[in-house]
Amino acid sequence: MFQPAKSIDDAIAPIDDGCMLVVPREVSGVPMAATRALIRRGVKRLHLVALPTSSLQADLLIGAGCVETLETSAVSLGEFGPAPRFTSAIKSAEIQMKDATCPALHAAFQASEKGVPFMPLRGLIGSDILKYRDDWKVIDSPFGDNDKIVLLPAIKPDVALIHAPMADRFGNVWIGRQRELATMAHAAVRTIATVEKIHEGNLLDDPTLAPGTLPGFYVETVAVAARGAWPLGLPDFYGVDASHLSEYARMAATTEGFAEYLRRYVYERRAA
Amino acid sequence: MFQPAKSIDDAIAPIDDGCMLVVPREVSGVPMAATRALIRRGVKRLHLVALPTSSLQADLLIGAGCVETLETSAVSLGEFGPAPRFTSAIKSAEIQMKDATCPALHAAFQASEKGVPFMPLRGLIGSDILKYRDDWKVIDSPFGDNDKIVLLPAIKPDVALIHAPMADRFGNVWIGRQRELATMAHAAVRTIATVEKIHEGNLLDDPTLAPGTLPGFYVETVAVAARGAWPLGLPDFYGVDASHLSEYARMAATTEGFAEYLRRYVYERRAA
Amino acid sequence: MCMSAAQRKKPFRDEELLADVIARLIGDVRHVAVGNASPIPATAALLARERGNGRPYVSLLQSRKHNFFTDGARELFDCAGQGRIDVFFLSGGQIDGQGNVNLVSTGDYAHPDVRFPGSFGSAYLYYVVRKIILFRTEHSRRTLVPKVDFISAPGASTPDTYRPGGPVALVTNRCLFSFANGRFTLASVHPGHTVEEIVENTGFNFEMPAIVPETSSPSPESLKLLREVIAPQLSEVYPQFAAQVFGVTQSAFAS
Amino acid sequence: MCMSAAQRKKPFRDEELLADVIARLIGDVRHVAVGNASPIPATAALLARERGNGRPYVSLLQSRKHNFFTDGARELFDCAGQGRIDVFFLSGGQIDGQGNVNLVSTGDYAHPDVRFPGSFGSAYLYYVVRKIILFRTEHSRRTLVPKVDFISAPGASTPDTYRPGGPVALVTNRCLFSFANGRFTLASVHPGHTVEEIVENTGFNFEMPAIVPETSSPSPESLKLLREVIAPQLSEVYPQFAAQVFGVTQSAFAS
Repeated sequence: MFQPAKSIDDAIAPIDDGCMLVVPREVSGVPMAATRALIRRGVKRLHLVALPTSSLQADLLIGAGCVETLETSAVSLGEFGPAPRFTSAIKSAEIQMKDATCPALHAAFQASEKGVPFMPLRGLIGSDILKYRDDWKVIDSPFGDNDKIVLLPAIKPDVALIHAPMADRFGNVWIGRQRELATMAHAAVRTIATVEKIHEGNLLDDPTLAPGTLPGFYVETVAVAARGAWPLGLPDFYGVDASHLSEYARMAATTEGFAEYLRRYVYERRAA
Repeated sequence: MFQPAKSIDDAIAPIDDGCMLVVPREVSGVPMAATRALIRRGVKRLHLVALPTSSLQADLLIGAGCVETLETSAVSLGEFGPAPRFTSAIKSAEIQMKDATCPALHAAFQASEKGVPFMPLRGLIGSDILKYRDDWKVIDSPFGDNDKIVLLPAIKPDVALIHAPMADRFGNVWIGRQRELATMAHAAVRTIATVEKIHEGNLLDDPTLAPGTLPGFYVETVAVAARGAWPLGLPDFYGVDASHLSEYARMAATTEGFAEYLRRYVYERRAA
Repeated sequence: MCMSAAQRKKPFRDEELLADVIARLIGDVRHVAVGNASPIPATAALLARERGNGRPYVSLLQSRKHNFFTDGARELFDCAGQGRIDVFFLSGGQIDGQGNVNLVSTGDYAHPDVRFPGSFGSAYLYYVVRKIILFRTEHSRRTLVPKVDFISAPGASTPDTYRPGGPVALVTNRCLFSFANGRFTLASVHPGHTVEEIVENTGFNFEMPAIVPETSSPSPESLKLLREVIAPQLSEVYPQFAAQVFGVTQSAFAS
Repeated sequence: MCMSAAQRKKPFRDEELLADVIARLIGDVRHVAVGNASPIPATAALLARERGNGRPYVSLLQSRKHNFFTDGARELFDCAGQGRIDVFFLSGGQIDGQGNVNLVSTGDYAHPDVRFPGSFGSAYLYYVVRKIILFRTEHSRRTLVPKVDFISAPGASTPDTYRPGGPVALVTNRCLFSFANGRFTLASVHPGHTVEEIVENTGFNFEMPAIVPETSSPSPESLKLLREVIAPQLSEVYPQFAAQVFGVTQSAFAS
């Protein structure tokens, strides 16, 4: 039977150097505790896909030197300004950037979810994003008359890393409305979830909880990480820690400040 | 503000003769009360799409002469045997049949949901279903090497007709795990829902109910129909009425028996 | 299914034997799914799970309790497309020697002699699920034919077609065929049946070893599991089957 | 945004004027969605809803309370593709006179001078949402340029490209431009600003009527709605904005 991992460190063990890792957008339940554990472990050369955008998580991983390729639609600290390590890494060409647009990433994950090699999408034509993506193809739709449409290749990550309110002892994870977490899990080879707590009983047996549940057969490991999204929020559970994000934005503006942030908040395992 | 319909008859008013109507599979919450109301009203020439299969509902509509074209993957009474009016109508060529396979229908609805003209799907090649569907195209995948794949055109119904456990006064409908009802609603121009009851309060405000809720902006009308799926079941709420389905299978085996069934259970508005 | 005098003497019912045969075919896998109107495969899958202490996952598509899908009716197919469904079951109004299945009609498609319900998910799942177990209780020249009238799903595909999956076996009320390299081979004959009877009642050609073994009977442990543990679980989805085969009655409001 | 001496005398803040202008541009529609980091468009959409007695639906994508989507982060885009989103807002690090927006970088793409966050959903929504309102507070030759360095999303498309939607207006801290036939037209100048100043600070060419009206100021009723009803709603998603503009403080655990 399914067993929760003993620790966050155990849970993230399958995230190998060089693997393709998908993480969710900044408001969907971001596994920040697991991200700090990954940085402490010194993961390298990640092909990081943020579905479809990211904030602190991508910035931290980039700044800590864990990322070789980044595929996303935007990285920003939102109200707290630009993502400084992302911006700096792009300008100094330290990472390879695959610029996308949100629905293209969603569609590429849906392609893997459906087991098809590609997904069509409207828009895109005439955008320079398309110009720089030689992996995206334009065809004439066979259902139209001179009707061009873009085909996006499926994205099949090695690992999806998510954070959610709870999981049960069968590996079922309650994701609520954040259904992109399910799409990520369907598309990925393996899914690793951190959760706020373990739910006693089977989530799928409860008619009101089942609709928001990711079934356990998609889930490789679950580890408990209370306030595991901190300093980001977890929808319906806790909000963002605005003062911490301000502090991050200020510290990460310089290489030295970022190193100090890592020392203080990542390597010393300090949390909220 | 959104107002529930005064009656089932009012709710089904937008279902015009000749329209493309999509209905859900036999275990997903079938609007049987609304189906009987449609038959009483004498709707004609429907292009009925059952996503992806049907049982009593399609058989009744076909037997009552409401259907011109049927697009589905199977019609059967399951344990209660073949669907007699469907079988008879096909053999006498009274309806036009567009045979499909379940995932092809799901994919065609997802195409409309995504606003794309088609969706690719594996399988199908070498099946006679494809041979008889000249609206399905086979292309060489531009991402493969001599890799043939089928493209299915989007299905965009005029109306989706569903039955669900509850709706609120904002038009939000709780569909639970039956997410194909959401896909139907996303794909259709209009959605009409019958529900067991009205939920006081806003379904989207409840974190445990929201994940199973179809948002009101997809919903044209809601009407209350208690035990509205009878004699079929509603998942988590009530099971099928097996003795009634046996009776139906027996009566519908002949034209005369079916006419008597209609008289007794449809025209006289008799319910459970 | 009709019971012969010989069968009546056996300490198990035909359905129990077939479920036991299929449970062994399932083997050690992660996820078995069972589609519409398949009570015996459902019984087999639940039996395999009981024997495996909860492995494999068993998804009965028409069930509420034995259904792990939460992304709607398409999730089975998506999941299969991802390679996450290891075993599925298909039947056919006709099945031919090349493993083609017909769930649509006999005679001319536009003016059929017999119309079956339809292809369900066969034209997809037959291609992408690694192990498809064909199942048809009625073993006759009417059902097992030289060539199906309508190919709902083909037994094999050309190299330019994506096809990681396909048929591995065919279970009937008389015997078990294995399937490989585009042909059926008679693997075992059920107790009370004979090779001659199978040749006589099969419309297609098949391979056959010099000595054809008899299908193993279900063990007392398996029969106990079937009757005491599995049967009550079945009554939610297959009330008539559970009642007829195991004498289990459905609760008024199965949910 | 910096306040000039002239602005200080006005009975409203710049943000209030801009929200009011945008609320009028929204018009009578069914569904307005607001993306990331767009506090003024969010304010405008909520104002339009208050004035319309609950119409239009307003979806703030980063909000829990003002978010009607339940099919995950893709639903906005699917919904827009279905034609169900009537109004959306886009900004740009650069916007040019053809309505092209740049959310990626300036200079050479491989070695940029300035890197912006990225294109978000612009390369899709700009095509399929009927009314796109461009919004950029900073009105300067740095932001409003003759030609963007990177086209995140183009202002117009060739006939063989599916394009039911596109830009209808551009709102800045100095003025309102309308957009039609591939060009901007100066529609009104905000109180305290002049046509000359706009010409001087705009890097692209635009059309201009002989007499350019002044942008209407928000009515006392609108200001009251903004300050008393809308501001508290904003603090969930835009705590800093709500605090700075309206003096509303965030609760410790906004949910």
